[in-house]
Amino acid sequence: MPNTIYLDNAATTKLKPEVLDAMMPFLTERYGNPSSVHKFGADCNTACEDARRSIANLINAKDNEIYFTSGGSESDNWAIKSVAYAKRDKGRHIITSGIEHHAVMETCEFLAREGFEVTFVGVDNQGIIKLDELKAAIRPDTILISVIYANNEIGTIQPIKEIGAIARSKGIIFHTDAVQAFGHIPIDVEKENINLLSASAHKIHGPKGVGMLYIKNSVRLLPMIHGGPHERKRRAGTLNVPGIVGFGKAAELAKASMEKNNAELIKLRNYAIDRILKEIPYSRLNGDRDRRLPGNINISFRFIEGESMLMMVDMKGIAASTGSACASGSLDPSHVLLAIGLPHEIAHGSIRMTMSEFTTKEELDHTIEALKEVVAKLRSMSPLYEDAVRNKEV
Amino acid sequence: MPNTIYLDNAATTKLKPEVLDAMMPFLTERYGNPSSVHKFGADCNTACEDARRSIANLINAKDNEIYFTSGGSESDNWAIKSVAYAKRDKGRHIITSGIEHHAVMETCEFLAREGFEVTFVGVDNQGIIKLDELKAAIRPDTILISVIYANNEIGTIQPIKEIGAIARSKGIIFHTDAVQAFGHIPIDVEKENINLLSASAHKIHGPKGVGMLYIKNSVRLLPMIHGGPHERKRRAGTLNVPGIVGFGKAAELAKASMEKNNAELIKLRNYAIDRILKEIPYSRLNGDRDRRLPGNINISFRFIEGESMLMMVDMKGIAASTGSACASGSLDPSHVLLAIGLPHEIAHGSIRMTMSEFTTKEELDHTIEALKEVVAKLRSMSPLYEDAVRNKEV
Amino acid sequence: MQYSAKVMDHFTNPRNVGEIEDASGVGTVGNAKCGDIMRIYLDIDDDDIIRDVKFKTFGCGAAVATSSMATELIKGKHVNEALKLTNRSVMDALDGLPAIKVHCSVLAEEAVRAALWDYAEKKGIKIDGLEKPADDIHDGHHEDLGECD
Amino acid sequence: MQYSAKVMDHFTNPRNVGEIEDASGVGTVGNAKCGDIMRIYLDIDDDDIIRDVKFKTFGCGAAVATSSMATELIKGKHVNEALKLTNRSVMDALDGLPAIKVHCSVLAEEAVRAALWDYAEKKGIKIDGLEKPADDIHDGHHEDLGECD
Ligand SMILES: Cc1ncc(COP(=O)(O)O)c(C=O)c1O
Ligand SMILES: Cc1ncc(COP(=O)(O)O)c(C=O)c1O
Repeated sequence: MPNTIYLDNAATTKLKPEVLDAMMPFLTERYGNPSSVHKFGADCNTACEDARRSIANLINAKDNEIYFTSGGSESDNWAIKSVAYAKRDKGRHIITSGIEHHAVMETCEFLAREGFEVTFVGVDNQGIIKLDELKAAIRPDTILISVIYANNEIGTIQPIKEIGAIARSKGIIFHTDAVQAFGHIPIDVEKENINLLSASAHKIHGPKGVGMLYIKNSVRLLPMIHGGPHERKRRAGTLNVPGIVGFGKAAELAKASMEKNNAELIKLRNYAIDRILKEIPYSRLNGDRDRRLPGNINISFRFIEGESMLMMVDMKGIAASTGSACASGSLDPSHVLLAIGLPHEIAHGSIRMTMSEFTTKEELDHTIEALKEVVAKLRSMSPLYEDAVRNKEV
Repeated sequence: MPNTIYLDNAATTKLKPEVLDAMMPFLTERYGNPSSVHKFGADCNTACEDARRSIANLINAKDNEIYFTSGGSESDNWAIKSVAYAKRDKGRHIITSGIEHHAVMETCEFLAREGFEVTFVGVDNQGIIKLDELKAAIRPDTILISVIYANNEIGTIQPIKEIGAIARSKGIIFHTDAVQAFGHIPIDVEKENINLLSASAHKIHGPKGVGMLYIKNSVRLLPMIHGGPHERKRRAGTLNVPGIVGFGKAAELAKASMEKNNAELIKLRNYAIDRILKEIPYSRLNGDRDRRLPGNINISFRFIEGESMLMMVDMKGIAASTGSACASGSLDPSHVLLAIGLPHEIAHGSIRMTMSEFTTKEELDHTIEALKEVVAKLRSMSPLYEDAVRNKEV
Repeated sequence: MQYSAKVMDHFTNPRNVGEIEDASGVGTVGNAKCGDIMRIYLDIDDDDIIRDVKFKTFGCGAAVATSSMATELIKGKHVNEALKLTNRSVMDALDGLPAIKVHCSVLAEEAVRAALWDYAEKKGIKIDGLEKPADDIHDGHHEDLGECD
Repeated sequence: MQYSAKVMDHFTNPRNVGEIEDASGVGTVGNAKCGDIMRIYLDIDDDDIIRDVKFKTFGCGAAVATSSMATELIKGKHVNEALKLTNRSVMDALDGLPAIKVHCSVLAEEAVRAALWDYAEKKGIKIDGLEKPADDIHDGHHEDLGECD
């Protein structure tokens, strides 16, 4: 697929060449199993421990608080289910937000079917969790608070430090799904009172199929995957050495360039948002303009539907994403867009464009021109637009 | 680590160059997320579906019966826990063998703590499960039989077809951990009445961090990892595209060369076993000589301990494995070696050498000479050997 | 989820997009909540032949393609022929649809029938085998239609 | 699990391996069930100086290295000095051990004390601070010693 303008970095990212270079020895000659006694395996073990350190460094954790998993979904499931089962005799109430990723939301819904009680705390129309609602939801039998660090659809950054302080003051375990935040914005698990944190390599130009769960040393967590003595007996399975090494390298690179990249990304993001809102009528920005990930643009266009928008920009070589139901295989549009108060028909008409440090202004300019054409074409085909014109609403 | 004689292929294998070649595009330019609507993602989806087909082909399954996971441990945990929880109202009794991998054994032990009952059926002194004991263990509340296809330590191949027939006749779900068998020996899930089967890519010259669970279409299995709609809503998490593509290629290559490789491997294996037993006194073969994996050699040497043996052969450039407690971080030696009736001290003195199609006769000859030296040296340092000499036992 | 080449063709170059002034019949089905609305305009002559047909659709790729194909299939046909259009025939003509998109073809069938119903009503005739569409809507702002199917 | 360079050195080139005929004292500790047995031979002169020391060990890399290091640490020492040997001092001299291998250093300490006890018994003397070793064994075939620590 040459010449694609890739604006779907929240879905997955391109492996950085330096990351692939770091992985290559472990995809070829250094193929040992880190659990083995022999040097051939031990060498791989050392490489995994180096990666663990780079990852811990990025969030001010200790090396032995990082547990490798297969990705963000596994980490979320592990964190939430293990706390639930470990604490079930103490209480069965879990608090989460209305804008979680499916990996958290469906896990909580599963637990609700298993006899736990789940409170989904709402967000305001800017997509920021309502702290007073959160506080009011806490009960004596609340065992876990799980709130997404930065939302994957609308990019809003949550008041994690405040939530951490609340959880800590009540002695409740605090998990955050930081899959979109890790390596993108600064995180400090100590200062922010985070007990458990999920991350995934493929969102930071690392490889797919590897993630981690940060488990604060004071928290005892049961394994979700039982078996061999890997990961200090907490997560069985032969270590994905190339994946882990790549994750480590990606974390290291993210740390080194985060500040500089973000200054640039925020400029580009705001430029694109301003142009779209100005040049395309009946468009709106979803999610807070400032408390949002540097690379996230999420816009709704009235009267048109997201999947067809995506397909049309795709034909112009632009890869993006939508909160429309049609695109996800479900029938309802994104629960996140509904949570910020969008009516269904506007939620269906959203498009998410997520940038990386490789995104250029030229690409954005090209994309905006494409969007203008596509939106106009789809509106000309839309019965909703026709009605609005007829009713002189537009 | 150049010049290593790698005889630890049951621990993990070298990625075949063809496998890496197949993966490379997906580690570089084709980095899309298969769930995406755009062509850039759809392209990766197609690649994953091709891999699914190659893997299904290897065991006579349908494409849509293959579910990708992060490896054998996850597959084992998923299969066993999901059946247990889905059927818990019908019954809570599980039957497994005494020679399972930790991923099955520890999962069953976890379930035992959760109120399930587990029967561990014994094996004979050749390491083959006792079918009459298995039959006798079946109760009206038995919901699952899980038996390893081929053992990872002593390589013995179990009578899976017979077990499948028993399970079927009683209407009990049958899972097999085929991590060591898949791609190594012929498997036919239909003929063998297998309902669930675990496999892992890195044991067949595929990448680490990817595996699969075969789920027969008639079996309904709950997800273990909840979240997005991946894998027909049964296993959430962004697909590890390069890993899956590599797994598919490795399966394809395994199918093509299995017959030829095995004829060669069996010859080499028997040659090595014969030489060792003849040339090193007080040695014994663990596990049945014929009903064993083509590449597996497992020998116990009396009076000496496995970890020091391993370290010494390692210094001579040979990578192998042991069932000694010291090497595993536990205090008991391999439960598999104990299950076939070895006394502890002899179990501690075992070494496992597992070959691949890349193993040569020269490497084996070199290894046997090294073993002779190392065994002699360690015996000269052994108080057990000293006692045996003094007591004229040797 | 992957679309056939035919679907992609009808999505990329939809046939018969537009409106018909003073149409013989107009039908609108679906609702914005569920993300699909289709509107079909018919121009029918005195011999009950569909001389022209146009559509407008708010919806996904499959919604656009099924609308386009449905209009192609009934254009130039007698209304009795048009009545025989089923979602199956639309899907077949498109070389199939992904499972989760089948409802779009149902919508296309319903849109045609809704437009024919409107034609019958306007003309004050009864067409055999045609019933009043259950969820024919005319403004697309039914936020209270309940669950999507 | 990774061994220090010192451990590797003492494993690769263990010092003082062997037996001493008519030793002044011999101590054997550990058991085969748990995978470690250490035997230490002492040759002690009339001034209670350890003139020579040898060992034999059945066990892992750490077991061999701790035996070797323990013999080095007591060689040429007065028995009262040798008594002061602790598992800690053996570990320190080896630049540490992986957590799961600490018991090997305990075994080495116990082996030295068992050999000293044997010396004291043979000579009919009492050495201050030395007690009868709990699990001194002399044949290494105690299959019934119960759980490994
Ligand atoms: C028989 C058996 N089952 C399960 C596993 C676990 O597989 P993985 O390491 O891919 O999790 C292994 C290998 O480690 C194995 O040999
Ligand atoms: C916020 C969030 N959580 C969890 C996940 C799941 O991560 P993974 O795809 O690595 O399983 C994702 C991405 O898909 C995400 O954006």
